[in-house]
Amino acid sequence: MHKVKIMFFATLRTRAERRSMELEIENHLTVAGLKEILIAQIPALEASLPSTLISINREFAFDEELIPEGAEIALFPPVSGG
Amino acid sequence: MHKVKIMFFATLRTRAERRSMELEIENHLTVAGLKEILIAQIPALEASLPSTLISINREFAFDEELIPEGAEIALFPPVSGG
Amino acid sequence: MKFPTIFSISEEELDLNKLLDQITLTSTGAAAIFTGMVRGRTTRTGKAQGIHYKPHETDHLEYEAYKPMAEAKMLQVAEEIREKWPTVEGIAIVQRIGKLYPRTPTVLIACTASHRDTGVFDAARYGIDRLKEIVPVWKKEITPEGDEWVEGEYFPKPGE
Amino acid sequence: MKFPTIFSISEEELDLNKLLDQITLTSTGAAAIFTGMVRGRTTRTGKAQGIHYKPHETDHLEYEAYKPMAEAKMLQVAEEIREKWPTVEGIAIVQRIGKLYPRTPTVLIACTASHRDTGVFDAARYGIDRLKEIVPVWKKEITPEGDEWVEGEYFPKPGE
Repeated sequence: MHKVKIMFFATLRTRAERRSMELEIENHLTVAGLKEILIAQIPALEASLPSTLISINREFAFDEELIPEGAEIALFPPVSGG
Repeated sequence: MHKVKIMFFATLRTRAERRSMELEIENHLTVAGLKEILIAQIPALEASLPSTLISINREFAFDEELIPEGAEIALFPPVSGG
Repeated sequence: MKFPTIFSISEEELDLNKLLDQITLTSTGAAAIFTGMVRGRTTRTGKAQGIHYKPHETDHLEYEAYKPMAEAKMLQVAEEIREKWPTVEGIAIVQRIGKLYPRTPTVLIACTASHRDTGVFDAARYGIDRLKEIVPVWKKEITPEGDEWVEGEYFPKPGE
Repeated sequence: MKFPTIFSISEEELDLNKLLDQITLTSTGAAAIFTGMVRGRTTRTGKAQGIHYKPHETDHLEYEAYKPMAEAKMLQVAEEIREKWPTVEGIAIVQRIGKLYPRTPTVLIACTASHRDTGVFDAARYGIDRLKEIVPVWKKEITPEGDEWVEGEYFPKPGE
């Protein structure tokens, strides 16, 4: 088990009703696995999950990827800056 | 006969050794005719005449055009601003 | 030679004169600069570049960023520009965040080069297009009818 | 609606912030700005856009203009832009003249529009290209080897 930090931005922050959280996860957890855990803890996230982007250590991350120890994770919608 | 003002810019000013002059010209003189008169008065202009632009009343002018009364005329090389 | 690259998420007013000066070298002869501003009135209808438009008024926008990742992605955009247009000399990419009102510049992408026929216009255009794809910044639109987060529609691929 | 058009030959420093503000409307969301600067060091060889280049150093440039005609031709360039890109909102065309040293912005062309996919980049590019064809401004280059007038090679046709 190891601890990761998860941040939420824009609509995801609104849905999660928090800016960030810490989570104890098992080793060798994938991004897809993390999503399942998050939905179990925060059901409101499920509806927007198909259009949610996830980053690990400030790089875009994808379902099969393993989450490294102490990862900085963020969930957010497609970007709309400019 | 009527009087026109002729201005010289950039290399043409250098060649003509003046910024401007007044000239008494006959009615119905064309731009081509004006060039002949100018070369007669200022022979140094001849060498650069093939690459000289002429404007009448702040519009580009061409050989066959007639010079209107009281015209503001300018001679200059192809532009190089920017 | 080391060419200047400026990239930042900022709460300060954008100063075009200063930013241009910072990416101007002795060999520089041309700069293409893009800026985006808050529109107070949008008349376009339909969809363009992932945004659905209907005519509406905007009171202001509230921008937020995932700052460290946003700055890292701005640097990546600059590196992509340098790879595609090796003649580009200086690059500035700045996104302003916070509460921003109509007519206010919100974002700037500027590219300099020795001459204007070297791709600087295309490079600046590419820069703003990419920023709107991969730089994690979002805006909430505050209108007379209420607040709404604007969402893009670009999904980055692995390696982006 | 009346869209702003700014055109001038000026001896003052170019203020990009101010010029951009002057062509930004409530409906404006995008601006493409081109600026040219004095190059202190030119490394290009050969010929491009009518100018013969060989590597050289420039101490400074001295610009002169046939001011009333230059401003009239700038307005014409702006009108040509509006005809080709009717979505363009504000246009600024400013040429600085006088004695100008390396790294100094000498010319600015800026076009604004509601959105960036409306041709603003092309419009600004067209603007600087046309300025270098028909706006009567000339520069003398002062180098360690001596002074030389720079001459373009564009010959306007009747009606231009």
